Amino acid sequence: APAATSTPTAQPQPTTVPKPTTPPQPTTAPTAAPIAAATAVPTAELAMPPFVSKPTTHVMADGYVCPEPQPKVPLTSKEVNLFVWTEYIPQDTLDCFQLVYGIKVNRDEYSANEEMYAKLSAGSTNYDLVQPTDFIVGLMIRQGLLQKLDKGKLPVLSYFDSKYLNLGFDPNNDYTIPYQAGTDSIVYNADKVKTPPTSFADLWKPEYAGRLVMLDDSRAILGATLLTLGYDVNTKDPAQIDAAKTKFAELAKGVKLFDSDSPKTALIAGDVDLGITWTGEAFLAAKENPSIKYVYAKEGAIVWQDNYAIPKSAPHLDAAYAWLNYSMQPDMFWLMLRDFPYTNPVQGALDYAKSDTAKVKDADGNDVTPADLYKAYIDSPVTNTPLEALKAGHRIDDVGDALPLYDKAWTEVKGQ
Amino acid sequence: MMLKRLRERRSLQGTLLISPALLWMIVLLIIPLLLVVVTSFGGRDPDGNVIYQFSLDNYTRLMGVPSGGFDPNCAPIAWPALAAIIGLPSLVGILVRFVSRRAQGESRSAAILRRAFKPYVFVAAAFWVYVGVNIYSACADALYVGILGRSLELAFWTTLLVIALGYPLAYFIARAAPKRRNLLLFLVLIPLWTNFVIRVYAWIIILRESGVLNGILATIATALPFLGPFKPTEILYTQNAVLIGMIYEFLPFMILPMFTSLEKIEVSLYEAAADLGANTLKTFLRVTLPLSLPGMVAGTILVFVPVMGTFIVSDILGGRQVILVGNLIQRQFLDARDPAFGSAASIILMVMTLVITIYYTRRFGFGEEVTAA
Amino acid sequence: PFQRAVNTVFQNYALFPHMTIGENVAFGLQMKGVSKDEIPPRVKEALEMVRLPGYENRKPKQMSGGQQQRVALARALVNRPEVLLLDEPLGALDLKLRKEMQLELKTLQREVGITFIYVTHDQEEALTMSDRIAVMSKGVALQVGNSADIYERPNSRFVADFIGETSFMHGKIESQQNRSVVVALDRGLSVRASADTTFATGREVSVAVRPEKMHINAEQALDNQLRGHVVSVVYIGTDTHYGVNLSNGQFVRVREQNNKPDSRPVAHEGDEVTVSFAADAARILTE
Amino acid sequence: PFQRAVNTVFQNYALFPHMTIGENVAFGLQMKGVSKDEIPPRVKEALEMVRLPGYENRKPKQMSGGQQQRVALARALVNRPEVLLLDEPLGALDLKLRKEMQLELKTLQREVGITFIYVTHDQEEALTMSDRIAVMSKGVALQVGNSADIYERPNSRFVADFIGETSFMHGKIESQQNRSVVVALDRGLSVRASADTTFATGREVSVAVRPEKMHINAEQALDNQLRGHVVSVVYIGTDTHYGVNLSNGQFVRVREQNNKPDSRPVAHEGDEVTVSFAADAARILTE
Amino acid sequence: MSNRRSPWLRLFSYFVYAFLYFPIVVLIVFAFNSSRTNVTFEGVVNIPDQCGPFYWFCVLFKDQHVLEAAGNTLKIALTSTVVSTIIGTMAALALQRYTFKAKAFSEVSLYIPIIIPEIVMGISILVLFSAVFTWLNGALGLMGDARLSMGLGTVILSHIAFSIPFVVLVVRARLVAFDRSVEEAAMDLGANEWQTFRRVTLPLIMPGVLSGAMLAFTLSLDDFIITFFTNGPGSTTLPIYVYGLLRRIITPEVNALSTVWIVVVFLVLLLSQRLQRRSV
Ligand SMILES: Nc1ncnc2c1ncn2[C@@H]1O[C@H](COP(=O)(O)OP(=O)(O)OP(=O)(O)O)[C@@H](O)[C@H]1O
Ligand SMILES: Nc1ncnc2c1ncn2[C@@H]1O[C@H](COP(=O)(O)OP(=O)(O)OP(=O)(O)O)[C@@H](O)[C@H]1O
Ligand SMILES: [Mg+2]
Ligand SMILES: [Mg+2]
Repeated sequence: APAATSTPTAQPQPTTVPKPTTPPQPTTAPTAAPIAAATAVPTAELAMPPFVSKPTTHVMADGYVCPEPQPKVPLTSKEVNLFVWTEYIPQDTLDCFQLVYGIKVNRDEYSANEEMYAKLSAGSTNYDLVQPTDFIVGLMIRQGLLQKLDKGKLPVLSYFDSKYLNLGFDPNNDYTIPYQAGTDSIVYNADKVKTPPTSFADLWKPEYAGRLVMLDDSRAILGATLLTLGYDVNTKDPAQIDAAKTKFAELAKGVKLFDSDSPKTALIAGDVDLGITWTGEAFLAAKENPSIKYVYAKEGAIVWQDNYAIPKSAPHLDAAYAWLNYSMQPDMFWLMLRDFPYTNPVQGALDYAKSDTAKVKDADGNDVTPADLYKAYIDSPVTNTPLEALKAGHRIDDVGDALPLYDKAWTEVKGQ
Repeated sequence: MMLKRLRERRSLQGTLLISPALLWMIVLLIIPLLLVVVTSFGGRDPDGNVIYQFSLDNYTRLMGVPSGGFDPNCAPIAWPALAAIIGLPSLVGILVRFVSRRAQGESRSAAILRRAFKPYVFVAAAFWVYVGVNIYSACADALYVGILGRSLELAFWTTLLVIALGYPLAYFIARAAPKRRNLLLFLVLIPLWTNFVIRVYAWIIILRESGVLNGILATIATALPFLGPFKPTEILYTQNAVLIGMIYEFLPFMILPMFTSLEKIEVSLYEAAADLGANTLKTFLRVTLPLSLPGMVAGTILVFVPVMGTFIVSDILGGRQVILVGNLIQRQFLDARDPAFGSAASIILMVMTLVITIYYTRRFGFGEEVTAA
Repeated sequence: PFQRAVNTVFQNYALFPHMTIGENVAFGLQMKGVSKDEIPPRVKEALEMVRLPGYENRKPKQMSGGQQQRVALARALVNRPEVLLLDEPLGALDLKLRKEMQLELKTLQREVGITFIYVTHDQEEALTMSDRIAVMSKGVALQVGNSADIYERPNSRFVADFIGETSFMHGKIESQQNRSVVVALDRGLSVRASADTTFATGREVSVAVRPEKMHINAEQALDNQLRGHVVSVVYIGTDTHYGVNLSNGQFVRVREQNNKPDSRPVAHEGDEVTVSFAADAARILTE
Repeated sequence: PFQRAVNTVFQNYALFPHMTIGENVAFGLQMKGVSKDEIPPRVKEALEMVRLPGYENRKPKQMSGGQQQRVALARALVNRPEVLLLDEPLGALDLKLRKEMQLELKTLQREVGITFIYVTHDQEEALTMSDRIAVMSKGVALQVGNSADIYERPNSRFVADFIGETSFMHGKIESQQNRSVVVALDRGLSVRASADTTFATGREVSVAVRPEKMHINAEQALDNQLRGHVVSVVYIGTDTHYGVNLSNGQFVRVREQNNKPDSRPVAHEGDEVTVSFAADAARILTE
Repeated sequence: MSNRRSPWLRLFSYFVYAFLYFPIVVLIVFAFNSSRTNVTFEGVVNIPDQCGPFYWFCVLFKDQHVLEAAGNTLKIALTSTVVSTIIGTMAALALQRYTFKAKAFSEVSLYIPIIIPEIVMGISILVLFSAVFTWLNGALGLMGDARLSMGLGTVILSHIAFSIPFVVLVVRARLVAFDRSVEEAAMDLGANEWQTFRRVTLPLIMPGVLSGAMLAFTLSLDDFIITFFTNGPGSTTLPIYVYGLLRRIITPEVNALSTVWIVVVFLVLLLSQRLQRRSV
């Protein structure tokens, strides 16, 4: 059982989190208009209700004890269809939900927002929950793909850190609730890169040519390029996009790999030495090789947030709400710190983890406690994005008609 | 009377037998293809939905027609002029050929003239192509045509290398003792049964800089120091990696039909060729090769067509930098959310493969060897 | 295939199916490096020789079996070999066509004057076609000679049996006076035969007689006259075949030519008949 | 195939390759709905009839051509048809086997007493096997009769030519006295022939003579004696075939049986010979 | 003709076999890797109380998701193989034996899938399904679970579509060489048309039908592109799943999966060969 029982003394540090050698120096780029989280000021600071975990009798193989859902609602549905990112939900969460509620969880996975959007907009899907990233949320709302959330059925919302709520892409969280957040910025291998880059612009230095990895994401990378030119990441101006294309073309010659799936692999393998990736990848890469560092670019990193949303045609609404409440319940959601350590928006989960010392096994079979995980998380500027970095960040948004321009520019540069 | 009734009955039976397959093809092939054709003339709204209309924009964009039309001064006038001047004499060759063909048998001098001009025509043609490409890339937006060209090139090399690797093996198997033949063929099939994606993944492990290949090479280099210092090869995330992956994926599809063709050749034909004084090489060129052509044609289609359309190999092994038509199309349906443009690209791709395969099968004949096993 | 100028006509022709007839015939010449100008006339000549002029542009599949056979022949002949080996060249043809082709081949051989070595299982074909025959069994040539030598004077049971039909009668040498031998068969019968060699008295031998050299109820008195009864009568038009069980139980075949106007069988099943043959028609074989 | 109890033995046997011999033979019975207990003994009996007892579990591929032929026979016979249609049943066998099977079939037919309708292209086979022969051309039965009727008294050129070899001589009727007819050939030759009907003088006819009924340099004086010279001599063991050009240029074939001890051809190419035959051996055919 | 083979040919052939099997050996070896990122081989994994060197195999057999994907793959492959084999065999019979009005059209439409790129087919089927389903759901007012949606059904339908032409091709090749006189013989012995087909024709073309089925099965098992465009909830197949993993984090579990797969396939193929040999 969590909290109460275990008394850890000297536990091994399983996740060695590198202390950043260069502390992030967030500087707001003068011309860019940051649309950071902080600008959307929460309407009211709600006092977080106290949370007391109640164990069930279900114990997982790794030692995790399934908590009791709070509240536990009776379900009529027999199953729930998740359409989520590949490898983004702890196995324990899935197992516990199925055991506690006795219904089947069907999980389909996607590895790109566009894939999810294409499937959903083609209609004829029976998904109950999807995980869209911020920039595509607006589009999905406009296309009528999502349904309004009934916040009365979402008590879990009270445990969320308000800085992740009410953001520009869904101002009142009518359609989405946050899942995980993160940034895209610069990563480098300190063993191999002698002069660490501090800004996106630095990546153009000839010494880095041939050693770069970039996300295969036209909006993020062209966005970063736009930032170096002093333009907005969401510009629709063909001239600006063209300029970014020309500028990026210089960089592209030195890019060895475009990979928005698992860039860390190439970093760890030594195929590439630096580039632009997102937080989670950097964190995991650092776990394998502590020399891999993450830097918030001077221009301001690209910030993003993955969210849960319910498709319009979801057939199992009761189960979908039950899933949201249970899977993000504080004594459940701290599992993310162990399994998928991105920026965690559930303050309740962090608070819970801080003081829990029940031992569970991590993926490598080592014993860890939530408290260790919490410490590692809080101490890492990679996962626990500094507020300044968040403020200076730029959020990608849908650009409508200009999207083909981005795509063409992207194809053109890569296809040369 | 009875015969007519019988014929009608047989016609009815035939129709009944074919109809499930035909229905399937109409519903899941013909209609979808028509939908794609219709979509390809459409447009895109800001949210990426298809606007059904009739416009050739997608096609002109694919062909690289600049949005404002061609700039008349885009290419220096000197090029076409030069091309004309260089090409002019080769017209003589063509003319002679034309006239002599008309005249049913040519005079000796005409023949000499024609032969003399033959190499020249080739040179001129090469030059024309060169000039054409230059003018095109100067005046038009060569991006998409370039991608098509690259896909064609890759498909060409893949097919060629797959033949080069597959032919000897197919020959080897076809000439093996009948008992071993099954086993040998079976061994070719097994990799096919693993899984397309997993096979590509295996090549990542092999080809990466710290991968198995470099590991082996490094071991060799250490064992044989006189070869000089070892420098790891960098193959992964290059066009060569894609080529290797494609060859690996599609090699069995070439071997199987080619084996079927080669196995059918009777041994007595080799004996006859030897009896008539042909050596091994000549027997191969004059007997084996032509007789195995149908299998090669079938294999080529089974390799060329999927290579033209696939996007996974280039995705995974090409580091997302090797963009083929398949990738282009896939991006339009996903990342760029421009299904109309993607449809147009699909149509172009389909027409291109159709034209090439039809020409190819007409030229070399198409046997039943498409499949073996 | 080797250095000698030998060419082969294969058992199943082995024509190259992807080449035209012209190309097939030209193949050997091309391999020999005959100059390009010389090839077409020689191909034409060869095809005329086998009576297929103008067939240059056909494909083998478009020709009948007999025509294919002739193409195979032309393909071999065009190289002007010293020896032509024909391996059962007519084996795959039907009876009628085979008969025709036999004659054609023979005529052709006379024309071109090349030595033909002709392999066949069909003894009638062997007799029809050859100047000299070698009868081979298990890799050994048992007898070599012209058709009549082989047929009329086989030197062994195998040859007698393999080439043509033979009635064998088993017995022991009873006595011999110069060429005239008396052989005692079972149950008191005895036959008179001729022999070139001397046999020990009592030796076990076979007396071999060709069916057509035996006669049923012959008018002339021949050396041997054996009683028997007819067990089968088969009328085949040109001849009538009789199967006769001799009085000692020995079975013999008799073949009478129907050389009379409106010949009908002279005996019927169950009839008692006299089978007669000359002593010179009977050969004594020891193995 | 239709309601009558007819079964067929197919040209190439058409055995079911995926079934055992037993299953092949049982097939017809199963289709007829014969009770399960009855089938095995009947299959056994049929196989014994064709002398293949105990072969039930073999596959057709494991049997020789002759054995397959007999299985095809058993498969048809087991149904006890009223009529058995045999469509060139021996066409695919080689010469030696064919001869053997002919005899077996004939014996079997006697045993089972079913009417066999036997289709063949091989005239010798037709003559050998049949009680009655129908010669068909283009769907019309030209002549029906027993072997000797057909062979000795063909009623048309087609029959004479198709069944056995015939030498035809063209000419016109010169005179007729009862059955004796004189036909004038080209260039002053004339032959005597027999006829059952009366012909108008001057009518164009063919005189047909079987080669074995012609003789070279015969000792007896026959009705017709024609001079000619030999153009080909083919020794085939039992017989010798001569091709003779008569003095008027007409070509005739002569077949002499080698029924003398050590028979050798009596004439050679280029020899002047007399070809003789009885008037009764010559038939007059108008079409 | 074994004497015709030169040692060079033999050597080259072994080289090609090595090329074919090298990646597979690598895949298998890396299934025992102790590094979970599976970038380089860092020694054989050995966790004593968790299956020792077979750690990743244990992980695999506990992974519900992978097993489900494997199950889906088999379900799809088996269903589409059975259906396409039946339909394809019927079509082959029709094309080879009968004349009917739509013959030329049928020939062409059965030829197209072989020569058009899969991606075109996949996309066009996606376009069709979404159009039809949207329309039908609207027209029939379907709600909730009753709504028509992409899923196992659509994947199977599409797999059948691309398998049929290959089955037709293979079965026709067999029919060309078919000696029809055995059918006549069966009719002569009193079998009706259906009995003739059941007892004679079908068993005889069975090898062709089986190799057609084998091909259909292989194609379905291996298919990524068309599945990618036509799948929906609960129809993730192995190729799709592995592709997803490949794009996120891939562990030696995937290698363990491939190893198990290869071993199973090998055994199944071996068994089927044995059975075939026995039946011939
Ligand atoms: N030197 C050899 N070593 C081993 N096997 C041989 C050899 N020569 C022939 N054979 C085998 O013997 C069999 C008969 O060979 P071959 O073709 O020479 O027979 P054949 O006498 O021509 O028969 P046929 O007259 O029916 O054509 C063949 O199956 C062949 O495999
Ligand atoms: N009723 C018919 N209508 C059209 N074609 C026919 C008919 N009957 C037969 N044929 C054709 O005529 C050809 C010969 O037919 P069939 O098999 O009956 O010949 P056959 O007399 O048995 O020849 P063979 O003696 O060589 O076996 C075949 O190619 C067949 O297609
Ligand atoms: Mg031989
Ligand atoms: Mg017939």
